[in-house]
This record gives sequence, C-alpha cells and structure tokens, in this order.
Amino acid sequence: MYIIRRILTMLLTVWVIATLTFIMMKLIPGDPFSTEEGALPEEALANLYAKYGLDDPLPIQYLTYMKNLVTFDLGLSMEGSGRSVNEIIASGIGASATLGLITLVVALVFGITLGILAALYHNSVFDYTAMVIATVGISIPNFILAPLLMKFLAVDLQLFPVANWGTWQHTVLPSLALASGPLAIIARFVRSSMLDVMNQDYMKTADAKGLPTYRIVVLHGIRNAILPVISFIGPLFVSLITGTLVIERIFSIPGIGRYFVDSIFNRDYTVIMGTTIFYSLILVVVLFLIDVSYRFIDPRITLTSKGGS
Amino acid sequence: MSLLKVNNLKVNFKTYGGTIRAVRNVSFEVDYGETVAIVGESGSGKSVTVQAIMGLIKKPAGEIEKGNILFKGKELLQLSQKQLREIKGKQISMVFQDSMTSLNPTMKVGKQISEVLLYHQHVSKQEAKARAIEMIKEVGIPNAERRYEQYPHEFSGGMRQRIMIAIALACNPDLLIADEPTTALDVTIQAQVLGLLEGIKENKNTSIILITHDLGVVAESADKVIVMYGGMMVEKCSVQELFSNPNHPYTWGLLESIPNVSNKDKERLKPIEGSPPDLFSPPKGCPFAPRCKYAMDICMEEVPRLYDVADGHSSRCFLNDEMAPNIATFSEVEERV
Amino acid sequence: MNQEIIKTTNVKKHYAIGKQQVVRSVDGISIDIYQGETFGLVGESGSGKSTFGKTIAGLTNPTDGSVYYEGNNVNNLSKKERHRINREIQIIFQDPQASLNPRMQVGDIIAEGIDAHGLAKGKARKERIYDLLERVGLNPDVVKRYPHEFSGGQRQRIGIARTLAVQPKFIVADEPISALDVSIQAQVLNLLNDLKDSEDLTYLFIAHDLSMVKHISDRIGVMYLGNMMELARSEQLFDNPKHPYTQALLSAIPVPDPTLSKRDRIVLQGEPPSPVNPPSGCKFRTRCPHAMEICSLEAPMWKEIHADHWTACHLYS
Amino acid sequence: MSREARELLFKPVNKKESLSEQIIRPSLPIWKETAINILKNKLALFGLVLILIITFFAIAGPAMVPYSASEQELTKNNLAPSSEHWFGTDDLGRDVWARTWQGARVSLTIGLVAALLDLIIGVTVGGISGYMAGKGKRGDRIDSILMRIVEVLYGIPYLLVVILLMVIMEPGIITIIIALSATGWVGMARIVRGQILQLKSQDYVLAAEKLGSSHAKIIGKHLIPNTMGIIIVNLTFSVPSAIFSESFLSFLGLGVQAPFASWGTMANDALGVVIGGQWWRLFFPALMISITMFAFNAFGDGLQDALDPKVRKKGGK
Repeated sequence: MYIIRRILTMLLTVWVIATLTFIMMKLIPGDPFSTEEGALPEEALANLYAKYGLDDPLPIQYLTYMKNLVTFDLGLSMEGSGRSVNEIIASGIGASATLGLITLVVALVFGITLGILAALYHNSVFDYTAMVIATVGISIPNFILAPLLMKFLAVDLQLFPVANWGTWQHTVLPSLALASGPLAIIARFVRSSMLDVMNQDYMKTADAKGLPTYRIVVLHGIRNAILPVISFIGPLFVSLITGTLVIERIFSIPGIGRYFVDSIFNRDYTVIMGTTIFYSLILVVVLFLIDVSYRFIDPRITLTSKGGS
Repeated sequence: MSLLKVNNLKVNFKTYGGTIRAVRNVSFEVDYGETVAIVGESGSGKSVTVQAIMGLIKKPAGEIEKGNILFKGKELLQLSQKQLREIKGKQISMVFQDSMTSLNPTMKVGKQISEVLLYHQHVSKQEAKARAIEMIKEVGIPNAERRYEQYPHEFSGGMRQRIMIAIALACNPDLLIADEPTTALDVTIQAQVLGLLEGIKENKNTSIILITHDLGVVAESADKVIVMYGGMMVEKCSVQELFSNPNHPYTWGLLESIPNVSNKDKERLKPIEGSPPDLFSPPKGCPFAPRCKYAMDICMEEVPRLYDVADGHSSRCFLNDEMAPNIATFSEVEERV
Repeated sequence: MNQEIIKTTNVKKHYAIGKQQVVRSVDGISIDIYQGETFGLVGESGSGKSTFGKTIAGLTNPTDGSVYYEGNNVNNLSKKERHRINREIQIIFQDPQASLNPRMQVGDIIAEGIDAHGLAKGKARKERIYDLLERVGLNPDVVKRYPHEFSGGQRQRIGIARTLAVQPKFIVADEPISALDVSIQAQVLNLLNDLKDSEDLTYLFIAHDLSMVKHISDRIGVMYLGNMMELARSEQLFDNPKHPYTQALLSAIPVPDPTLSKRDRIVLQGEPPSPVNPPSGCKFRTRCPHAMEICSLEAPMWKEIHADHWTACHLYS
Repeated sequence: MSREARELLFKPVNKKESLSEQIIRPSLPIWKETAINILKNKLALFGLVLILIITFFAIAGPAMVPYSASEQELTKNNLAPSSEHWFGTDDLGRDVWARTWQGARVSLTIGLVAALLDLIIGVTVGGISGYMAGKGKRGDRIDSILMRIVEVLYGIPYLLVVILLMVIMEPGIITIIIALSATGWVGMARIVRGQILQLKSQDYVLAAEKLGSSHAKIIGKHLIPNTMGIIIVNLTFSVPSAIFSESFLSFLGLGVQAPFASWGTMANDALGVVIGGQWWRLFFPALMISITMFAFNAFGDGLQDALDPKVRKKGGK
C-alpha cells in the first residue's frame, strides 16, 4: 500500500516537473531561432519550425511532448548538431556518474568516520577541531573550493591535472571539491546521531553485559547511529547533482552537467528540458529507493503500525 | 566475607547547572543469597549507587569521588576496564527499568542474549544460540525458537523485561542488580516478574539488589533494606525492622503516606510535606531536615552520622543522639504492629 | 447523593489504524456516576480506561453510544449549553510536565480559563489567582515563575488550580498521581479530597495503583480490554471481589507488611491480548482460571448481582 | 564547638512555613536562559560577532574608500592589494574593496529577504496544514492537499527549477528572490507542520481547549511561542543557504546583472584570471561568502543547542 502510494506520488512529481518545464519554455518571449544573430530566411525558419514541431498548436505540442516522454524520447537538440537529447545524455552520463559515485563514496566513508570519531572523543580537542573543520567545509561553496584547489594543487604544486577528463588523476580534484560539503554535513549529522545513541539506555545495557568496547561501539552504537544517515542520502544526492553542474564546467568534464549549463547559455530548450527531466527522474527514483530501503532496513518501521493506546 | 561491600561511596555529576552530589557516603553489604532493597524517591541517588557498582559512571560527566566497592574481596574501582569486563555481565549483571529503551531496537533479541554467552563463556555460535533459546524458555516465554528471531518492539513490556532478565542470567551471575524492574509494568505482570526473580534467588542462590520505590515490593521480596534520601543512606536494617521498628523520620513519613489496603476505615493520608531537595544546592545539614516534623537546629547545621539503633540497624538521625530530647515516637506504626 | 451527574450508555470508542484494523479501545460501557462521589476507574495499560475518561471529558466523541451530563446528551446541545457544560466538566492530566505550557508564567496558566470565560478581570482576576494558588498550597509570589522551576508535585498542584479556576462540577482525574513520588502522591491525593468537599466536586479518578484508588474512591469500576468487568462500592470490591480478573488484580498488589505470610497469590498467566483482535465472548477468558466453554461463545451480561455490585461474568449467570 | 554550645542546638526548630517549599533558584525566563546559553557557546558567539562585523562593513564599507563600486579606471587595472586599493582592482580598474562590500549588500539582502519569504510562506502553509489536520473532514482535506503540494515540490531538485526560472525571467535581484522563495519554503513548511502536529496533542493544548480558550488564543499563546525556537533556528540556516544559492546562480551567470555585483558574480568574473595569478579577485569575494555562511551556520548551531530541551534538561536533573 505504502509503496503504491509512493510510486503514484513519484509519477505525479515527474509529470508536474515535465509540465512545468514545458510551460516555462513556452513562456519565454521569442524562440530559439529568431534570437540568433542574423535572422534566418523565412523559409528556413518555417522548415526549422516544422522539424521541431513548433508550428503545431500548443496543446498538440504538449501532447506530442508527453507522448515522446513516455517512450523516453527527449527530442532533438536545437543547436543544429543534429544530435538527440538522448544521445547527449548518453554521452555525458559516464563521466557524470563516475564523478558522482566517487564523490558519494568519499563523502560517506570519510564523513561517517569523522563523525563517529568526533562523537567517541566528545568534547576533546579532536572533536572541536573536527567540528570546526566541518563547519568550515559547509561554508565554502564548491564553486569556490574548486578554483582554489585547481590553483594550489594543480597549478602551483602540479600534483594533479588542471582540468579535463580521462585518467583517475582527473577525478581527484573535482570529487574533492564536490565531496567537501556533503562530507562535512554527514560528519556533523553522524556525530550528533552517535552522541544521541551513546546516551541511550541500550548502550548502558551493552556496557553492563561486559562486552568488549569495539563490540559495544560498532554493533550497538554505530549501527544505530548510521541508520538515519540513509534517509540523508536523498538531500545529499540533490546537492551532488547541482554541484556537478558547476564542477563539470570548471574542470571541463564532458558530463551531463556541462551540457546542461552550456544549453542554458545557448538557449537550447530541448536540451534544458530533457536534462531537467532526466535529473528529476533520477532524483525522484533515488528518493523513492532510499525511502523504501529505509523501511526494510530499520526493523522498527515495518511493524510500527501495530499501535497501542 | 560478604559478596559485595560498598564503603563510603561518593559520586558527583557535572552538568550545565553545576555539580550534582548524587551519592554521598553510602555503605552497605550484600551477602550470598540475600536480597537487598534500596528504597528512595527519584533523585535520592539509588540508581547512581548501583551504576557505580557496575562501572557505568563515566568521566567526564560522572565521577566517583571516593569510596570502595569490594566484590568477593576485590576492589572494583581499582580494576582495569578489561578486568572489569570479566566481572560485568558474568558475575554481576543488571536489569534496567525501561525495557523498551534498554534493549537494542535494531538487534534480534536472541542475539542480544547469545552475545553475552559468546563473549563470556567462549562457546560456539550454535551453542550460544541453543543456550539463549534455553534462557528464553527459562524466563517463561513460549515459542522460544520463534521469539529468538524477533526484535524488541515485537514484544510486550512484560516480555521485554523477561528478556532483560534472561540476558542478565545468561552467565549465572552471583549478583543480580535490578533497577526498578517492575515500575513500568502492570500489577499482574509485576507479580509474574517478581515471582520469576524470587525463583532465581531460591534455585540459584543468586544475590539480588532490588531498587524500588514501592514498599509493598520491599516487604514481599527483600531481606535487608536501605533507605536513601537526597543522595544519602538514611536508614539501613532488616525488612522486619523497617516495618516494625523504623527509626528515621523519613522512613516514618514514607510508611505513613501509603494507604493500607487492608485498612478498613478511610483515614486521611499523612503525606510528607514539602518537596525533595534541590540537588544543586542541597541543604547544609540533614537533607531531610527542611521537611522533617522533628527537625532540630543541629539538623540544619550538620549532617548526622549513622547511629546504631539495634543489631544490624543504623539510622542517620540526630534524634538518636544522647543529647537529643525524647520528642518523637512513631505511634502510628506502633499501633499498626 | 444518588442523583447521577454522568451517565454513559453503551459507549464505544474505536480507532482505525491502517485500512482494515480497528482498535476497540472502549467497547460498550454503561455506567452512572453520582453527584458528589469519587468514582475510581482501574485497569491495566491498554484497558481503555484513559480513553473512556477522555470520552467522558468530551475530548473525543464516542464512536457509538451516548454520554449524558445532568440528564442531557452532551452531543445534542445548544451552543450556549455546550459552552457551559464544557466548563463544568474538566480534566486533570497525568504528566504535570506535559500539561503545563513551558513558555507561560504560572499566573497566566492559572488564569487561562478565567480569561476564556470572562470570569474576572483586572484586580479581581489577580486576587482570584492568588486565592487559587493558596488553595492548592502554593505561595502566591510564584505567579511570575515558569513551570520548569517547580517540582513534579508542585506542577500538578498548578494544574489543579488551573482547573479549579473555571469552577467545574465534574473532574476527570486521569492518573493524576502516577508520575509522582510516593510521599508526594499523598499530598496531591489529600488536596483532591479536600477540594472535593470545599468545592462540591465529583471525580472520575483513573489510576492503576489500586491502594490509592481504594483510598480515595467511593465506588470503583474495573476495566479490562475495553470492557467494564466489575463495579462496586470500594470496600465491597476489595473485601468481596466477584470477577476472576478483579480477584487476580487485588491479589497481585504487594502489601507493605512483611509479617503477613505471602498469600496464595493468583498469578495470571500470559498477557492481555491486543485490543485490535480481542477474544470472542468474554474478553478475559484467555487468562481466566475459571474459563468455561460458554465464555468463548457469548459475552457475559453486565448485571447487578447484589445491591450496587455489578459484574460481567458467566460464573454469576 | 563546645559540648554545651552543641547541646543548645538539639532543640526543635521554629518553623513557620515548610522550608522546602521555597524555590531557591532564581527565576529565569526562557529567552534569557537561551541568551546565556548562546553567550556560553564560543562558536555561536563567534558567529554572531562575524555577522555583526560583516553587516557593519556592508553598510559602511563602500564609503570608507574614495572609489565607487562601478567607477572604472582603466589605467589602474589588475592592481594587487595595496595601501591605495586595499583589496586591489579588477580588469576594468574597479576597486575590489568597494565592490566586495557593495556585493555584500546585494548578497545579504537577497539572503535575508529570501529567508524571510521562506519563513512567511512556510509558516503559513505548515501552520494551516498542521492546525487543520484532524479537524473534521474539511480540515483533513485542506491538510492533505497542502501536503501533496509540498510532497511534489520536495521531490523537485530545487536549484534546477530556480535555474529554469532564471532562464525565462529577466535576471535581477528581485527575480532571484522570487526564484529562491518559490521552492525554498517547502522545508520550513514541513518542519512547522510536524511541530504543530506534535504540539497539538500535548496535554497543555488539550487543557486549553477544555478550558474554553479560543482558537486564536491557542495559536497565539501555545502553538506559536513553542514553535518559535525551531523556526528561528531554521531561519538562521536558510539565510546562508539563500546566500549560497544566489552566489551559485550568479556564478553560473544567471544571477545578479551589471551594474550590480554580488559575491557570486565577482567570483565568476575572476574564475578565468585566478590561475593567471590575480588571486585577490577570487579570494576576497570567496572569503566573504565563506565567512558569512560560516557565521550563520555557527550561530544557528549554537542557537539550536541553546534551545534544545535536552540540553536544558541536563541543568535540571
């Protein structure tokens, strides 16, 4: 029941996004071709209109668009290269996904470790330092951190390539810049969650059982402290997606984000629409999966509807 | 030699509001096969006392300022964490008040029992599981095999408390500390759990420290009683003495303030007026003096020592001093006996 | 004395959880509460006693059945009448911590009902607050203080003063002492008893501590899984309990007297079933030592087996 | 002490009133306690001081130098920081100090106004939804419609929507504020609704209803004062997030347009030249963004701790 309701909301969300994007694109005064320098001859313009279906009445355009969407056809790029939006996304997904995945792993692994250590050494110098660093990490936007890293680690120290994509060295700076914020947020979150858990009665029980420290901390503490982090991956994912937009541009990484930003400047509406919908779809699916998995992983949630008085 | 001997225990807590002197000079002994009840209101220091025994007072928030805790002659406060772990859960174990929060919500209850066996008895996983199932049966839970695989939230309050007891008994401890084990339970379930504890004491000769605020539970289960107030032990005696010959005005007050079920006429209850002391700024003298009907000037000035009033019966009250006027009697209780 | 102030007829309160399941929290209770008495209501957790209390207090509407106050059906009133009855029926809550707004000063907390009903203004209002504080045994100079500065017993007294401010006639006291320490419980109990006489009140006193209930109540009703099991004058109930559940409940109370030999205690097996799937017939039959075949087939009638002594049990049919 | 002197002390005290009923601790209103807790928290205090400093320079900074933010002096372009140009100049010879503080005005205005709009919309929607929930069929329907909207909006990647909005609307400060608030209020609405739902079932709200308090009074005296803490904390977190979003958009070239400059546009302009060595053009706006975000985050953290009932309770038990 829950899952069905959730899937319906998910579809509704995607539909709303698709419709909104469509309406927004149609609200823009003028059209992509007439805004270009040197007006095209009347005939060529008409051809272009026909090619992109822009000569149909709006409701028909909307229906065509929705129909194509259901078959995952996002249309042609208006830039004139003749590539379809699907092709553009396909060509960019590899780099974007690699970068996103590396960042996600880095942020989770280091964020969780840092948060747990800070909680275990609560009120120590380590704790304070870690939390100040984390607060600083949240405060430096990735589009600021990226050029700084580029300048110091790539230009000055020449440890890593300045930009572009290809070898593993190319992934280090972008994922560092991208991961720092989420990492800091996770660290703070895990720390407070762990502190919470350490005050729970069952930690006292574990202690009173005479279990070794590692068992108390890992099996009883960390497990319970990390569970809520799962619900946190959703927002984390959002910040990753928006982060990649600018990071890919700064580091000239051929990912979807870069195409998206480029399409904004080129007013390439089909690509803007296509990528927005694609991103939203991924996001909505991820949020859904997280929600569902959380319900399966946490034994308390599955049966809480039993209720009492 | 007694099983457990606590000597002059002092525990402090540092909080945002200042330092709480949670336990001040508590001394008592627990013999083999004996049930000692610690009675007191919330904030009297009864839970902190047993947490100190279990080594659950952790720096920097809590600190054992001084005192000795001798278990089988061994000083627990001097042991390393590792040595202490050989005793905790194995020779001394503990049952907490709130079984909902005291069990790990994300671990199967069976595993929570068997991990004690795995660690302390170095048995194989299969054996630990078999023994854990055995324990679940022993504390009177049907369908033990199926129950082994369930999570705490799938149990009722009474069942969870039985699981807590099963965990505590897994290694056949010499001493079982039960911190208000039945407070959260209904009377009929309380009767079941108290019966279970009684059976353990009789069959296994386990000593029990029972913390409670219910004098009825004390009367039915304890051999010896310690009454605490404001972080201090105010009276210590056998359970018979407590009800037949109580000495401390606080104990009098407690006994008078509970209605007697077997009493026919509905006389007015005699409450202890006033409120418990503010632990941040406890009174200079006897902690009970501000609420005491018989308080003297000296009570406001200094903390009374423990006076021996009978064999094995001591009381922290200046009324027992040779200089004190003979003003107080506990007529109501005397009448009752 | 025999004038009834509250009458319930077959009151039910069911809650839907999820699509299919229904919690039968209160499942058909018909009782009278007389003017000037203290009606004790006992039962274990999940017995529905608190829900029943809240239904009588008008905090929730019954799913079925009716509640009458002074002969009028409370769900069938003019707006003006409803306003008056709402004021005359009040409730005292269990947790003195949760029942006082932490952001309000004591004076304003107590005056809440006075302001809402326009009972006093200006100087008269102030005097009324002082008077109420004194009546519950608190020093009037605490009016500017906040709830967290008080001990549990003091907070409960503030809650009582707030209730008294609107001059109620009937008060539902929902476990008013269970969150308090033993020595404080007696203070609050005595206060409630004194106020009953001086303010001419009637109480529905809900609790799970039987000895306290016995002490304060004139009559006691025993609830189990949403049903009333037994109802009698309190001495009668304690001396001569009829229903097997009442018998077990009474025998389970620990008595603070070590010289009494441990009585033959009736220890009930198992735990109360869930109010979602209550047993057929008599709801107590799954744990009843005297269960008979008939008990699973039909629910026993609620009937008066002696003067003023009611029970629902097949043993007495 | 001599035995005689000591003996004198052994006489009953003269007690007029029970000593233990007096409350020794001084009374502290909650806002005062909160203020004290913040002052005790060094990081929060540091954050507050930073906020004040940045605000001061945003107001007074541009007037401290003889250049205006848009004044071009092409002969003096790309100068490193010196006593003449404290933060250096950019490629058009504009003074970076003046531009930085001019940018501070833009960034702070956008951050504060957007956060305030979030607050107004979020509290209204969350409050109505939370308050209407459970109030009959109509109330439930209003709640569920509002919550469906929130749920759908929550699933939308908000920066993408903001980007889309910026693409179709005329870029500018007001557009940014509208775009940010169009989706930013959702988080606040969820929090406020949750808080109200929780508060509504608190005993003191039930008591107020029972005592006859009007809806307005219950909202004004019980619900709002007790959600204020969380709302304020959330506000301190939404200011930096709005500032971040603005710089992000400006950095993408979608935000503030000339002649205005924000920290984001300055950083974007400097991106190409930083590798060439003109570090100051990126450094100062970047530093200001980071300091501002740090200050608000640190202050918000401290505020959260100071208002946390768990922290406060530690002082009470």
